Amino acid sequence: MIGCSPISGGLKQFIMSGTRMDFHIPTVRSVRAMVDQLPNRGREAEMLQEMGLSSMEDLFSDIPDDVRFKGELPLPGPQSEEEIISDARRLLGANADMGSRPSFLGAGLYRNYVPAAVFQLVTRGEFLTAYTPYQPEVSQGMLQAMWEFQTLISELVGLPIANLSLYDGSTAAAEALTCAVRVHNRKASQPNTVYVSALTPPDKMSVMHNYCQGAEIDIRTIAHNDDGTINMDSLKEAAGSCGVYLEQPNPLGVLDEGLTGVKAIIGEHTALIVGVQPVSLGVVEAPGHYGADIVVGEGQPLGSPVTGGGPLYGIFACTKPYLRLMPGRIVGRSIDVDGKEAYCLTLSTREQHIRRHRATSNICTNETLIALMGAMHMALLGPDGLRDLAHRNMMACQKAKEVLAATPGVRIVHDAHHFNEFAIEVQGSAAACLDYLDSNGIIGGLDLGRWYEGTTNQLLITTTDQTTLRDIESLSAQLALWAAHGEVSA
Amino acid sequence: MIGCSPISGGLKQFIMSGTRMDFHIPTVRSVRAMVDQLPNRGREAEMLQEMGLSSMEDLFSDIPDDVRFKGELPLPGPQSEEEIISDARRLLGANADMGSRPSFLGAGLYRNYVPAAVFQLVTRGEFLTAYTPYQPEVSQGMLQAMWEFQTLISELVGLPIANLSLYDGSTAAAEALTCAVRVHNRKASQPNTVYVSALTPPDKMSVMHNYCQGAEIDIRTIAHNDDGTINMDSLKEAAGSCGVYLEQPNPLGVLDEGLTGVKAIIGEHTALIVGVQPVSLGVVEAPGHYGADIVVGEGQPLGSPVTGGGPLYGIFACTKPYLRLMPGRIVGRSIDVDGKEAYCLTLSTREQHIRRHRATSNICTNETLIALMGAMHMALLGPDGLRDLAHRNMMACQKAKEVLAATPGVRIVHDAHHFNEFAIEVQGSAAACLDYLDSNGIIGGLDLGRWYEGTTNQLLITTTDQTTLRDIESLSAQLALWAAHGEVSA
Amino acid sequence: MSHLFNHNGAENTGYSQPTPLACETEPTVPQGLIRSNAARWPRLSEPEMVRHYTWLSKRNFGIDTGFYPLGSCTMKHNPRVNEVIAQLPGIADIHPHQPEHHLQGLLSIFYEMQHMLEVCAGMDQVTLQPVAGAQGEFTAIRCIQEYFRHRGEDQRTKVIVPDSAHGTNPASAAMAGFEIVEIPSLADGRMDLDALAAVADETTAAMMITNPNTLGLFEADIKAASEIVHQAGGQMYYDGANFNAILGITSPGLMGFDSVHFNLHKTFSQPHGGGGPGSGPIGVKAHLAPFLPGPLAARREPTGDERPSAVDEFWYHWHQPEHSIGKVQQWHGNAGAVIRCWAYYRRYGSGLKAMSEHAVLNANYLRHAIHREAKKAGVDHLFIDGAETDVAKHEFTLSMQPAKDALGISAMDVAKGLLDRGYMAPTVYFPLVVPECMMIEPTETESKDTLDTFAEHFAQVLKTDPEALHAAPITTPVRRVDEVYAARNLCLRHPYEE
Amino acid sequence: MSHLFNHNGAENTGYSQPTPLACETEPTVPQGLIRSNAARWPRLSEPEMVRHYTWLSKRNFGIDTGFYPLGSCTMKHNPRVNEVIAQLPGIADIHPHQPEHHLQGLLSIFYEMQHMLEVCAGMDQVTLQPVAGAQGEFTAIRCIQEYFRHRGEDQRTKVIVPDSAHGTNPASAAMAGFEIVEIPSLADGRMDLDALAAVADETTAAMMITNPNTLGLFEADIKAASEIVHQAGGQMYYDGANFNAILGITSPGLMGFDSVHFNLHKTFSQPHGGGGPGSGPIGVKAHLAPFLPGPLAARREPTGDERPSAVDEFWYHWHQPEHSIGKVQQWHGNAGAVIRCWAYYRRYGSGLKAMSEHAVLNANYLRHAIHREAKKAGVDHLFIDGAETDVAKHEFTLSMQPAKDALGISAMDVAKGLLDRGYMAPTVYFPLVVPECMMIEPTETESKDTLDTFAEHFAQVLKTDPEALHAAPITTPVRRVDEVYAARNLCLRHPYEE
Ligand SMILES: Cc1ncc(COP(=O)(O)O)c(C=O)c1O
Ligand SMILES: Cc1ncc(COP(=O)(O)O)c(C=O)c1O
Repeated sequence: MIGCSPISGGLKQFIMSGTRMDFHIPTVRSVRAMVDQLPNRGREAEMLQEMGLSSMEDLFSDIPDDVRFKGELPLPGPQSEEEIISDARRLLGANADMGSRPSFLGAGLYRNYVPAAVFQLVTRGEFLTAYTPYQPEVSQGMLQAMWEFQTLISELVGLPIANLSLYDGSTAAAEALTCAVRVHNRKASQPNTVYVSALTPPDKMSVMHNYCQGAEIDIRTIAHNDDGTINMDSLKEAAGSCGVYLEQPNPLGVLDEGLTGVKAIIGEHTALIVGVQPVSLGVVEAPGHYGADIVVGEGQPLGSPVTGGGPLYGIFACTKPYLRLMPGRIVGRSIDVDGKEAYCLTLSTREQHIRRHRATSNICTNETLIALMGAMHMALLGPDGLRDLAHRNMMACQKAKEVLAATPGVRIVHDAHHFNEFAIEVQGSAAACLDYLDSNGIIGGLDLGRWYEGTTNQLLITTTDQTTLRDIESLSAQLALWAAHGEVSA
Repeated sequence: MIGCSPISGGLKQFIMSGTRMDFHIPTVRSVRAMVDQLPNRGREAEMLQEMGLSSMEDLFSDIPDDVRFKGELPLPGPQSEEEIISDARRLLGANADMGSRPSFLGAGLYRNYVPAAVFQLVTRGEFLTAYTPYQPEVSQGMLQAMWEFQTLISELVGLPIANLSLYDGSTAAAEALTCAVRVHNRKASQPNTVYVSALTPPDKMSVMHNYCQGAEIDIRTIAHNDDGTINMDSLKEAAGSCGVYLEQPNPLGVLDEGLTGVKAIIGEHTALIVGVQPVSLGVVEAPGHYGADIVVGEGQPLGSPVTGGGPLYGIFACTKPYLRLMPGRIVGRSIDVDGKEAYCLTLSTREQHIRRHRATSNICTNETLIALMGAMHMALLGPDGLRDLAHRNMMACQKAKEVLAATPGVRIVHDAHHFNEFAIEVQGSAAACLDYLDSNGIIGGLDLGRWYEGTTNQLLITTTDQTTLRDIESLSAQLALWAAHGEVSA
Repeated sequence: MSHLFNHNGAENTGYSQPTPLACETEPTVPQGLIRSNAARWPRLSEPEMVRHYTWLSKRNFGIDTGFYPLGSCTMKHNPRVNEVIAQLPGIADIHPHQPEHHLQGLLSIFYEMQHMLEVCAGMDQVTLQPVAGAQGEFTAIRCIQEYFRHRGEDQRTKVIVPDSAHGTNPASAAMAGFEIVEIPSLADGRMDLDALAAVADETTAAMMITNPNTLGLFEADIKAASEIVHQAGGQMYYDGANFNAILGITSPGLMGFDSVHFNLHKTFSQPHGGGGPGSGPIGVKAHLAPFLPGPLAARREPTGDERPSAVDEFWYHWHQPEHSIGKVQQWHGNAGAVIRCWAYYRRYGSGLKAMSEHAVLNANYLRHAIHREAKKAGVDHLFIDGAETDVAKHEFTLSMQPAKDALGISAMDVAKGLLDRGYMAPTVYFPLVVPECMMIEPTETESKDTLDTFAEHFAQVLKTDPEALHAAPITTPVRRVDEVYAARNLCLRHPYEE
Repeated sequence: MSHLFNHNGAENTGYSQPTPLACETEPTVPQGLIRSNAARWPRLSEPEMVRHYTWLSKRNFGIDTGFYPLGSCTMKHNPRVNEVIAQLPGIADIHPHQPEHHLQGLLSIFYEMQHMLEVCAGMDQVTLQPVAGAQGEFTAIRCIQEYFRHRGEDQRTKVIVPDSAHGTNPASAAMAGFEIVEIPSLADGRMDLDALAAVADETTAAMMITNPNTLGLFEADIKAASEIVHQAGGQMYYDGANFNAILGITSPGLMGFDSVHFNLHKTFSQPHGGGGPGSGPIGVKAHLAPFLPGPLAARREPTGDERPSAVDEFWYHWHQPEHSIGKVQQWHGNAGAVIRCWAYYRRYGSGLKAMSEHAVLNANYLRHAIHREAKKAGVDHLFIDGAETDVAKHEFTLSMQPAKDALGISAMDVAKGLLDRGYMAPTVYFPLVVPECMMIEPTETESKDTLDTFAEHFAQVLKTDPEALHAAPITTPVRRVDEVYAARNLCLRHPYEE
C-alpha cells in the first residue's frame, strides 16, 4: 500500500500513461473564467444523474415561470483574475491617494501607519475566512483574541466591560444613546430624552437620529463656548435626562477639562457617554476615570487604514449597570468539560437570534476582523508605544499650530489644548480655499461649513503620525499665497 | 482559578491598578528601534545576575582584546519600521519596473503573472519561517509539498526522478554536467569531456566552467546551423563524451525537432542533458520522451517573478542511473512507526552533511520556498492551464513575429518555430537601437552582441503571457522610426 | 496556552516609531486630563506578537481549514485576488470626504456595483451604505417608514414576519419602531397565505421575507403574497441572505418585492472575518428611492468645463436623494468590502447564474448523498428532512428529532461529532420551526468529493455510540465548552489579580 | 490526509487566463515535438488548492509556530516589514539585464549592503552574488584558487578544515578541486594549533574555519592560527555562519582572515523558507578582490553628461573585477533576499552589536537555565556540556552520552521528546566531535520566559520514562518516521498506479 516503485523500470521503460493529447496547438478558446471557482464544472451530468435529474433546469422546477428571468443577465462577460486585477489597478489608480500628497483631512478618520505584522497575520485564512464562533470548540482562536480585545479596550477607556465591536463610531454612539434610554428611562425626570454636543458632526447626528427615532427618543443639543469647551449652563439642562453624549477630544480637536465635572452635574441616573479618539488615550485621561458610564469611539486609528470610510469598527464599553442592556457580541472566559480554560460567546440572550424583536440591537455580522486588527496593533504598541503614538500626534498638531499661527491670513480659532486637529479661519470661503489648495496638490482639511452654520470660512486641520514637517510647510506656504491672492482680488 | 469577577464592583469601584504614569507628556526620546525585535531589552541585568555575571561585557571575556572592535560600528543609526519602509519605497521606486512599460527582455527570465493565491499561501509563517525539515514529524507539510513538487516536475519533463530544487537554472545545468561525468566517466571514450551548445549564454557558460573546473572537465561546444538548429555533424563529435547539454527551446527561442534524434547519435553512455523553459512543456514534447537522461531548467516562469534575478529555482530531473550521484535534496514517501503514510528526506548519503568532501554537491540551503511557489502555481494551472499558458506565450510570440516581419528595417533572423522569443536584425548597432527604444519608454530586448560575436546588430525579442498587442505595436512603431532615422543619418 | 497578558517585557514595544516632529513648545494636556494610570496593556516584541496570533489562528476554523456548511451564511471560498485588489494603492488611504474628482475610481466602482445589483435584483436604485445585512434591513424599513409618513399613512405601524424568519428581521423592524406581527409557517415549512391575508391590513407597513426561505424552500406563492400585501397597501421586503440560490434565475423584482437587502459578504464573497465585516446594500423600487440614505454614486456626461473621469467617458459624482432618511453609517459604507465584492462580481459577470446553479446543484447533491450514505449505514431512520420537497435550493434542513427520540442524540451532539471529523458544523436550532434542526449550506465552491466524504462522515457520526457522541468533541483544542458556566461566572476581560 | 493528486475535477484549472492575442497564422510546434501526453498534473479549483496548502502548512513547524533552537541555523524572528518591502513595486518585475539607469535603486541597495558587510567583517570588497552559504564558500575558494594560479603557485592543492567543520566546507573546497586535510580538534573542542602547524605548508591553499566554532566556543588562538597559515603562504577563510555571535564585537578582518562568507539568511533574517532561499555574499581582502565574480555594485560622482541617480548624489553602476572568476549564478544573486536583509540591517544600523550581544546573552542564559532546571529535577547527571567553557557564544552543545549510557536515551530521543512539547528540536549529531550531540541556538529574538520554559521542558523530557521517550513523538501529525524504510522502498514521486 505504502511504498512504490515508479523508478524500478530502467532507461526508456518509464512510459507516461496520461491521456493522449488530442490536439495540435489548442485553438483560441473562450475565457475559462469561473471554472477556477466552481470545482464541479464538468461533473454536473454525473451529479444530476445520481439524483435522478436530467438537467440543471430540473433543480429549479419549483420556481414558477412567471417569476423567471429570461435570457442572460445584461452584464459584461466574465473576466479572469489577471483582467480583474488590471482593471482594478486602473480604477483605483484614478483615486487620489492621501499618501501621495500632503493631507490634512481627518475629522473622524485618521491616516496612520499600521505595522506590517498586522496585515500579514489578520489575513491568515483561519481568521479571514471564519464566521461568528458559534462552535466554540473550533473557534478558540478568535474567541480568545476578542476576549483579549475586550480587555485591551476596557483598559484603554477605563471601564470594566467592552463588547467585541459595533459597525463604526457613529453607530456605537447611536446605540449608546438607545442603551442609555433603556437603562434610565424609568427613573428619568426627562424620559426618552438625551443630550448631545452641538458640535457633533451632522452625519453622526443623522445616524443617531435614525437609530433613536424608533424608540421615540428626543435628541437635544448642548451648546459650547467660544473657546470650544462645553457650556456648563447648557449642560445643566441635561440633568435628569437619560444620557449625555460628549466627545473628548471634541470634533474640533479640543481637549476639554470640563468633561471631568460633567458626571457630578448630571448625576447618577443620567448616563455620561464619552466619544473618544482611541489614540488620544495614550496621554489623555481614560473617561472611565472621570465618571463616564459608556465610552464609544471609532476604532479605526488603532489597526486599520481609512479605506474610503469602511470597514471600520465601533468601540463600545460600559459599566456594569449597562451590561444586560448593551448591544453587540461579548466573549466570556469559561471552562470545557475537562475544566480547561475555554472561551465562548456569552450573554446572547440580549441578541437578535434569541430575543428577536426584543433584542438590545439588531446587529449580527459585526466588524470582528477589523477589531482583530485593532487588537494586534494594540498588542504591538503596548503602553509605551501607545503613548509614543499619541505623543507623535500631538507633536505634529502642535507643530502645525505653531507654523500656521505664524502664517499670514490664518487664524487659529480656539486657544485651547488640541489633540491632533484644530480649526483655523482663512480668508474668504473655506470651500474656495480648499479648491485652491487642491489645485496645488494639498488636501487642506475639512470645510467646517459642511458641519456648522456660520463657519464657512473655517477649516478643520488634522495631523496624524503620518504628517511630515514638509507637509505642514507646504500647507503654510500655500495658505499664505491664498491669503495674498485673496487680498489682491478683494 | 478559572472564572473571575472583575465586574463585581459597582459603579466607581472599578479602580485601575496600573503603574502610575510619572510624566506629563513624554519628552522627545531617541528612537526605540531594535527594542521591537529584542524581547529581553531591559532584562539584561536580571539575566546576567542569575548567571553570576555583572555586565554584557562579561559574556565576551573569551574574546582577546587584540581582535576587538573599538567603539561603534561606523554606520548610520537604527531606523524604525516606518522609516525603513519609506526609504525602501524611495529606493525601489528609482528602479524602472518592466510592468510600467513595454518590455521585451527575457533571455532566461520571464515576466509572468503569478496567481494571487500563491503569494498568500507561501507567506504563511509555517512555510516561510521553517528551515530544512530535519525533524520530519513536525515538517510533514513542507516534505509532502516537496514530494508533490518532485512529482509535478517529473510529470512535466517526463523523467521519473526530480530533486526539490537547485539554486537556479545555471547551477542546475552546471551540476548536470558534473553529474554526467561522475556517472559516465569510466566507460566514456572521451572521459572528463562534455559538449555544450555553442548558443549557451556566456553567463551560464561561466557558471558551468566554475563548477566543472575542479573536476578538470573539458567543456567543448557544439555548433549550430544558420536556421538556429543544432548542427548534426558537430554533434557527432560528442559521441563517447560524458554528456551533451542542449536547450529546448534554444537560447534564441527556436524549437528544434533535431533534438529528438540526439540520443540515438550520442548513445547510451553519453548523457543527454536538456535545458527547458518549463512553460513550453505545455505544448512541447517532454524531453524525457525523446531520450533525455537529465532535464534541467530555470523554474522561475512557474511560480516566481523575475525579482532582479533571484531568488529563482533550478529544476533537476533524471533517470534512475543518475539517482545516486545526483545533487540536491530529495523527499521520499515512507511510513511512521504506526505504519501511517509519512514523508522524509532520503538518499542523504549523497549530501555534504554526511559525505562531506565526497558529496555529490556542496548545496545545503537551496530554494525550497521558491520551488513551493512553483508547486502552487503548477497545482493551480493543472494540465489545461499549463497548455493555455504555453499557448498564450506562443500566440504573443507569433503576433510579435507577424508584426515585426512587416516592420521596415527589421528582419527576423531564423525562419523557425519559436516558443516565446526570437532574434531580429536591426539597422546599425543593436545597443544603439536599444538605447533609442529605451529613450522612448520601451525595453527592447537583449543585445545579442552581449552573448555572441558577430551579432552586434541583433536583438533577442521576448514575449510572455504579459505581452499586450499595444506593447508589440509600440515596439514596431519605434523600430520603424529607428530604421528611418538610421537611413537618414547614414 | 499562549496568553497575551502574560507578556510583559520590561521595555518592549512591538513597533518602534520614528522621532516625533520637533516643536517650539511642548504640547500639553490640560492638568486634570493627564492620563493617570497607563492602560495595563501587555508589552510584546514583534516576534512574541507574531507567535501569539499565529498560535491563536491555529485554534480557529475557517473555510480555508475545511468544509464549512453553516446554513444561511454562504461560506463560499474567498478568492485570493480580491485580497490583493483590496490592498492596491487607491483604497487604504482614501478619505470619504475627499472631493469627487479625487474619487472617480471609487465612485465608478460604486456605480458599477449599484447598477449590477439593480440588474440582478430587479430594483430601480441601490445604495451601498449599510454595512451588514441587519443594517440593510433596518435601512430599508426606515425608508418604508418615511415613505408612509410622507404619504400621511402614519397608521402603518406593523411589520409582518414569518416565524421562520431570521432574528434580525423582527429586531430591525422593532428598532425602527414597528410592532411585529409573526405569522406561523405551514406544516411543510412554507408560508401560510391565509394567515398572511388574515393579518394584512391598513396598519401593515411591510412584510419581510426571504425566498428561498430559511428552510431552503422556494416559496412558489410569493407573487400571491406580494399581491395580498400590496392590496393591503403595504410594502414587500426581501431578505437577500439567500440570494445565492436564485441569482440570474429569478429576482425579488420579478417576485413583486419593493425593497431588498443584499449580504454582499455572503453572495459576493467578502471574507466573513470571524464575524465581520460585511456589507449590506439595499435596493428599492422607484417609489422608495427618494428616501434612501445618501449619498449615492451617480454619473453623467460631463457638462461645461467638467472633464470626463480618468476612468471612462462619464463624470462620476455623489447624489443626495430628495427625501433621504439621512445616514446609517457615518461615511459611505464598507468601501473596502464593496471593492472585494466588485472583484468577485467581475469574475462571473453575466455568468453569475452559474454560481447559483452550482450552489443549488451542490445543496441538492449533498442532501441526496447524506440520505444515500445514511441508508447504506442503516441510520436513515435517525433523521428526516426539515421540509418535504422535491428540490431544495442552496441549502436544506434536517430534523434530528428521530435520533433524539430513539437514542437521545441531539442536533448539537451531531454537530460536535462533525467537529471531531474535521468539519465545521452546520447551523443548528435554526430555523426554530424545525425541531432539532440542522441547516446545511454547502455552497458552490465545494467539490463533489468533499460532499461525498462529508455525507459518509455524517452517517458515521450517527452510528457513533450515543454516550461517545455526548462526549464529543474530543479532538478539538478544547472540549465541549460550558456556556452556562460562562454566563454564571461572567469573566469578560483579563482579571489582573489572578 | 489531503492528497494533491487526488484532485481531478473534470474541467478544472485553479487559475483562469485571459484569451491569448489573436494572430494571423496559428503558431505551431514542429511535428515531432508536439507534446504527446499531457503531464498528469492534478486539476484543482482555487478553493481546493487554497485548502490543500493551508492544510499542509498546518503540518509544518516554523519560527512563527514556536521556539526553534536549531543550532548553526540562527532561526531568529523574520520581521514582517521585510516581506512588505520585498513586495513593493520595483523589485518583482526588475530584470538584471536592464540598463544601469533602470536599476539605480537596486544598485544603491547592493552598494549599501556591500559596504555594510565590508565594515562589519573588516574586509575590503564584498560581492552579493553567491546565493547561499555553501556557494559563498565555493566562490571564495575559487577566488583563492585563481589568486594562486595568477601568482604561479599551482602547487597549493590542499585546504585544511577542522574535524568540527560544517560539511559544506570540505564539500565546497573539494568541488573546486582541492584535496581536504582534516585536523582533529582538541579534547576541549577547540582548534589544535600544533596539528595545524604540522599540516600547513607550501601545498596549503587555505584554511577554512568558523569562529565561534561549531561548538559555540570562541577560538581565542585564532590570530595565531592565521599567522601559521599565512606563514605557510596560505589564505584564511572564515565561515560566517556564526556571525550572529560577534557582529560589532570582533570581525574576521581583525582575526586575520582573508575571506569570509555571510549567511545573510541567518544573520540578517531572510526567512529560511523550509530550506531556502538564502544569500551567501562573500567578502575578501584587497589582494583577492580582482578575482571576485562580477559584476559588483559600484558608485562614483557623475561625470560628463551623467546625472546623479534618482537616489542620491552618486551614479551607481556595475563593475567587473579585473581577473574575475566569472559567475557562480547566472544573474546578480538573490536580489530579493538581499533587499529583505537590507531592511533588517536598517533596523539596527550602527546598533547591530546589540543583536549579537543579545544572541550571546540568550545562549548563555539558556545554558544556565537548562543546568538549573535539570538540577532541580535531579537529571543533571544525564548530560554534560559539549565543551568546557565559562561563556559560550551564540550557541552551545550538550552531550547526551551520560543519558545514553545510563538509560539508553539518545540525543534523538530527547529531540523527539521536545517535539511533543511543542518545540522544534535542536540540531542533533553535529558537530561530529561531540558524542550524542545537541546543538542549541536560541537567537536574540526569544524572550527570557520562553527560555525558562524550554529549560523546564528539557528537564522534564529527561525525566520521562525511557520507554515512553523512545516512543516519542506522539502528539505530532505523524509519529517517528522510518527513514530506513524510505531509503529501502524509494518512492520519490506519486505512483499513479496506486
Ligand atoms: C436569513 C438572514 N437574514 C439576515 C441576516 C443578517 O445579515 P448580517 O449578519 O449581515 O447582518 C442573516 C445573516 O446572518 C441571515 O442569515
Ligand atoms: C557552520 C555552517 N557553515 C556553512 C553553512 C552553509 O550555508 P548554506 O546552508 O547557506 O549553504 C551552514 C548552514 O547550514 C553552517 O551552519
